[in-house]
Amino acid sequence: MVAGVEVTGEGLSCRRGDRLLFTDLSLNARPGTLTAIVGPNGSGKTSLLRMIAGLLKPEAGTLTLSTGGVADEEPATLLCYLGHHDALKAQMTARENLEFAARWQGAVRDPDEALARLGMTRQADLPVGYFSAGQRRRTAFARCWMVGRPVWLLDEPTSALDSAGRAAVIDLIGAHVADGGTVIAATHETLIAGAAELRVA
Amino acid sequence: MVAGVEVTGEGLSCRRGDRLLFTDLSLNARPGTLTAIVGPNGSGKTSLLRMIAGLLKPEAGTLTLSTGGVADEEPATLLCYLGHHDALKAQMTARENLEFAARWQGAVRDPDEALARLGMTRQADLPVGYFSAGQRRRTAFARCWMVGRPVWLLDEPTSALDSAGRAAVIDLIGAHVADGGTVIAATHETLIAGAAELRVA
Amino acid sequence: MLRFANPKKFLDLSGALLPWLWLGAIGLMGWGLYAALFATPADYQQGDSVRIMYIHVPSAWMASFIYGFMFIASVVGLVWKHPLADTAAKEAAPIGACFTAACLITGSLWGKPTWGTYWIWDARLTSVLVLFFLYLGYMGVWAAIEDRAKAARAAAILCVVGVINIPIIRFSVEWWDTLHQGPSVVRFENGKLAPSIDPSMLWPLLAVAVGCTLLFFALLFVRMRTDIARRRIRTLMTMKAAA
Amino acid sequence: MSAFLALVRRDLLLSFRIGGGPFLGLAFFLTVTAMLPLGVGAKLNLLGEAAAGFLWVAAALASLLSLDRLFQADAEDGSLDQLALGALPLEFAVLAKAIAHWLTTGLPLTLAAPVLALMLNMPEAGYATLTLSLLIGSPVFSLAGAIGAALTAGLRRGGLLLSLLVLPLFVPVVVFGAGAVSAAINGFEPGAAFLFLGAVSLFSLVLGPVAGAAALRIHLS
Amino acid sequence: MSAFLALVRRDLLLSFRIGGGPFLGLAFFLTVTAMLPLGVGAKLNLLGEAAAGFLWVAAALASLLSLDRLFQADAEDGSLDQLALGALPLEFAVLAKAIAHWLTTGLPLTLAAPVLALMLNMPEAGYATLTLSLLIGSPVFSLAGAIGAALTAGLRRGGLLLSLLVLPLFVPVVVFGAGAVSAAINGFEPGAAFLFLGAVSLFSLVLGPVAGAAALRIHLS
Ligand code: HEM
Ligand SMILES: Nc1ncnc2c1ncn2[C@@H]1O[C@H](COP(=O)(O)OP(=O)(O)OP(=O)(O)O)[C@@H](O)[C@H]1O
Ligand SMILES: Nc1ncnc2c1ncn2[C@@H]1O[C@H](COP(=O)(O)OP(=O)(O)OP(=O)(O)O)[C@@H](O)[C@H]1O
Ligand SMILES: [Mg+2]
Ligand SMILES: [Mg+2]
Repeated sequence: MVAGVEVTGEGLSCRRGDRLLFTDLSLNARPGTLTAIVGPNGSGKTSLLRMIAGLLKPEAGTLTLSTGGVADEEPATLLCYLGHHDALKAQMTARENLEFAARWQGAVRDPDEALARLGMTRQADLPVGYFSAGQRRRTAFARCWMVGRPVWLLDEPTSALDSAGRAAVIDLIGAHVADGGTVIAATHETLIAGAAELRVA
Repeated sequence: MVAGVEVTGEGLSCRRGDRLLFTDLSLNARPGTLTAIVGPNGSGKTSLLRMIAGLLKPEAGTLTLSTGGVADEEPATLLCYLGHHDALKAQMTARENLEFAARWQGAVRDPDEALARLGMTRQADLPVGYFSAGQRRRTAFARCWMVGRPVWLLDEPTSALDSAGRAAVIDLIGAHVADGGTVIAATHETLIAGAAELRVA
Repeated sequence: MLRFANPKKFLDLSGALLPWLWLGAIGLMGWGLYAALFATPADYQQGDSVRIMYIHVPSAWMASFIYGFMFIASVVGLVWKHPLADTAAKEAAPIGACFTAACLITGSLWGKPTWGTYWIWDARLTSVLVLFFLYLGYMGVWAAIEDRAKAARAAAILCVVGVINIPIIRFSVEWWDTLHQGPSVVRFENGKLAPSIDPSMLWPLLAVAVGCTLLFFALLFVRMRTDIARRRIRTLMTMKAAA
Repeated sequence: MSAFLALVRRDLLLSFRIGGGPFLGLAFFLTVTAMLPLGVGAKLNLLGEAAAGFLWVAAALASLLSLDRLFQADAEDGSLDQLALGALPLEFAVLAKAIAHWLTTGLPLTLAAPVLALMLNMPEAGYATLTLSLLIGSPVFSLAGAIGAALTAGLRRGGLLLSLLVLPLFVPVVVFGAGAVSAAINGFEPGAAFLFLGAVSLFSLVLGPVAGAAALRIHLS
Repeated sequence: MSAFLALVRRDLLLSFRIGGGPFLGLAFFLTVTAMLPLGVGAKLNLLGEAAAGFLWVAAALASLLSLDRLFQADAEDGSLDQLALGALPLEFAVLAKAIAHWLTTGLPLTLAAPVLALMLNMPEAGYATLTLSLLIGSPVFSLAGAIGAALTAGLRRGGLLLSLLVLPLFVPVVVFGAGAVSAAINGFEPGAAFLFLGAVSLFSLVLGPVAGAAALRIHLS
């Protein structure tokens, strides 16, 4: 059981350049739920996720991560973020990439187990530069699972994945949610039936 | 009506590192058809596409592009390739990117029209570095359509696209096929019902 | 040339030649060095340090010669896609690097008594150093690319491009005024090649030089045979793994 | 601490695998020392007097020209986001990356300095001072340089801005560093110059990470 | 032709937007010339004699240190594939990119050379020769350098290899270039050196694109 963290946003608005992507957006993601951010291309899904991760300042509004009703001081250490970019170093092997992440962000699970869960055992010692698009994505998701923080922010987690990879990812998301985790995912497809939908535009 | 180009491969095999990805693969893509390359992650779909594009040498086997039964001398100028990477320069605007491609590869259509077809008119003068994942993908596909060569090699053309973008892409693929073009696409989803399937592993 | 294309023929031929190569190399170098160290007189200016010449000059010649050999092998490999030529170029490089290093080391040891310094940035010295780097770079390309065919092509391109350094080494003494000796073993005189050092020094020098050449081919053949054997083992292992 | 060292290690590993790590730095300095006398003409005594100056300028240049990639690769592939979400504040990430940068540019030069000085015919009295001054002073190039690199990561005109920003920080270090060596050669005490270099180095040890992290945060959002 | 020019233009545009184009090159050379006298200690006459050598070495280094990115950015973002599928053979792509590289490194130096020479107190007799020799010789750094850049694009230890590979090609140019200027200063005719520089330049104009494209093709597959 992971610590239940609730993500609350109120009156959020986001500006990129001179354009307001969205205004007065509210969100509430409780522990044990999956929230899907939906909207057309360029509507601000990625921007919203980055905002929650603390990587982008909201133009207006407030964002809090709270455990048991108490707002957290260091939100950055409560969450993991899987962006469009896989954030893997092409010159390092999959295992080396994960081992570094385990050191830098801390980890609750073993890198090898994480890779195995996504069917990447055979490629663990290959430099990521040789990977196919799907293998890369699997490795990036494996990192997220390995780090195992309560809040997962996922930007199109299943892109480039084949059906087996997609099933594995959806499985692990489901398990995390069942375990009391909070998952917020931006996606163009249905990940888990019954996910709450948050429309950005 | 574009010149009908037939793509034929016989006994192809592909080696990456010391692994054989596939052996003795044959393919035949006739003008006016869409061939979908399917297979799990890392099975060699991208590699096959690059091989057809002439970017990767087959370990064994032959590949020919022929117009009206006559093998072509310069296959590189008959095809366009949309890879996993969008091949867009972040510091240039969408229009500048397309204008360069039009000069370098030649083009049968107008950059602005191509951007318009994919709903990117409003972003045409924004540097690609600011684009969302879907906007980038749209721009890359727009380049392919603008260049307008007979053979299209598409690697997951609809990845990161919303439903409108996907519809636009499938539409343009359909039109090209109807027009006598040859489309070979690697993908994890059904693009057009009735596409021939080529399984790589 | 192409008759020796397949490794089998090469293995047979090199196997038959190797004993003679070793014999010739050891014999010539043995006699040459003996004559150089004990039988020839010391130089009236340089004293005994002149004896370094019998190593220095042949290794300087070998450094260029082996590069030239690699150049030809690379061209053959590029044009005729001949795997044996690639192997030859690849295996020659470390030997060439060793001769170059020997030339640099003996040269700077010789420099101390004659010029009063181990090293100066003179054009010939620098261009030999650069040749040494070129060998290292060539070996580096082979080491950096895992795919053998790709590595062979890349290294061959590098070798072909780098060959311009050879005339530069040869003529650097004439183009730039330097401390280093001009060609003084053989010279063109009245349109004829004429030796310009005493025969008692010339013969041992030539013997060592020819001996070094034979030594090079002996080492090269051994290395190539090892490489061929190593690759065979690899193929067998992968076949076994696949089965 | 283990997180911090892990990042230093990662950057070193990457620099090894991409460029050959400290050996690239060494090759660069060897190149400089090989080309200089040839270009200048082997007027040995002339070279020797100026050697310390050359080496210091070369160190500054090598840092300057490799700094622009310090954060850029991480920014492009999304790693910067992950660095910002680590267990340590971003300041430590900047410090770790600057240290790794120094280990592959400043340190190899420092260690090779006596050999290079020998090759450039520098008077022997200056060897120790040269090495010591480089050891104390060259971290500034990586630490203060990190501020510029962070400010310009992903910005348009990054490279140009970078030179303009870090140059004023580099020049005094070069002047005092080379000054210390020529003082030692001429028989003076280089003490004051060492004090200055040490002070600047300590100052940039604090300022670099703090200002660098602040600059990166702007860029992230 | 229009395709060729389009690629030159694109690379220039990118270099402008990323690094300030030729101005980055200028800033670099100004930095060097500003630092050198400070580092060497203002022994002006000593500087003046060696000025041509410094400028030539600086030109070689500036090219060397920017060459490793020549094809790498294109290889990483997939643009290299598109370049290979153009209407022109890959040779022209290499040539166009080398030209753009020269326009942002070699050319600004050539144009600024008289000013820099003045700053370094070079005897006036050498100005014209310096400028002309740079104009003729500096393209080699970009053209021959492109071979090294293509050979090492995407390789492990690429950076280190690159320096090893291009150094042998650069050294003779530096020597002859600097030699020409010092000949002119001392009242000799620099004609032979010009001939050599011109020959090498023409040679690399052909060899660079051909060998560079061959090397790129290896990496593509
Ligand atoms: C590290 C220092 C040195 C290097 C790299 C070097 C390099 C070379 C090279 C490359 C050659 C062959 C030239 C050719 O093929 O035409 C050569 C030949 C020769 N070197 Fe050196 N050398 C060095 C030091 C010296 C010294 C100190 C001496 C004695 C004063 C010396 C005397 C000679 C002589 C007599 C020859 C034969 C010249 C000829 O007939 O071609 N070298 N050296
Ligand atoms: N400096 C800028 N000026 C103008 N617009 C900008 C700027 N930076 C970003 N944008 C715009 O902000 C939006 C970014 O949206 P974001 O990446 O959050 O979209 P998204 O919903 O994730 O889309 P996708 O489904 O394609 O991933 C885009 O429309 C982009 O054009
Ligand atoms: N040097 C190498 N050594 C070993 N394996 C390699 C090497 N380079 C590539 N590979 C392997 O080759 C395969 C590349 O496959 P490719 O990119 O064609 O897959 P794909 O079918 O397009 O997959 P995806 O659906 O994920 O895009 C991967 O399994 C990868 O691990
Ligand atoms: Mg997005
Ligand atoms: Mg793929």
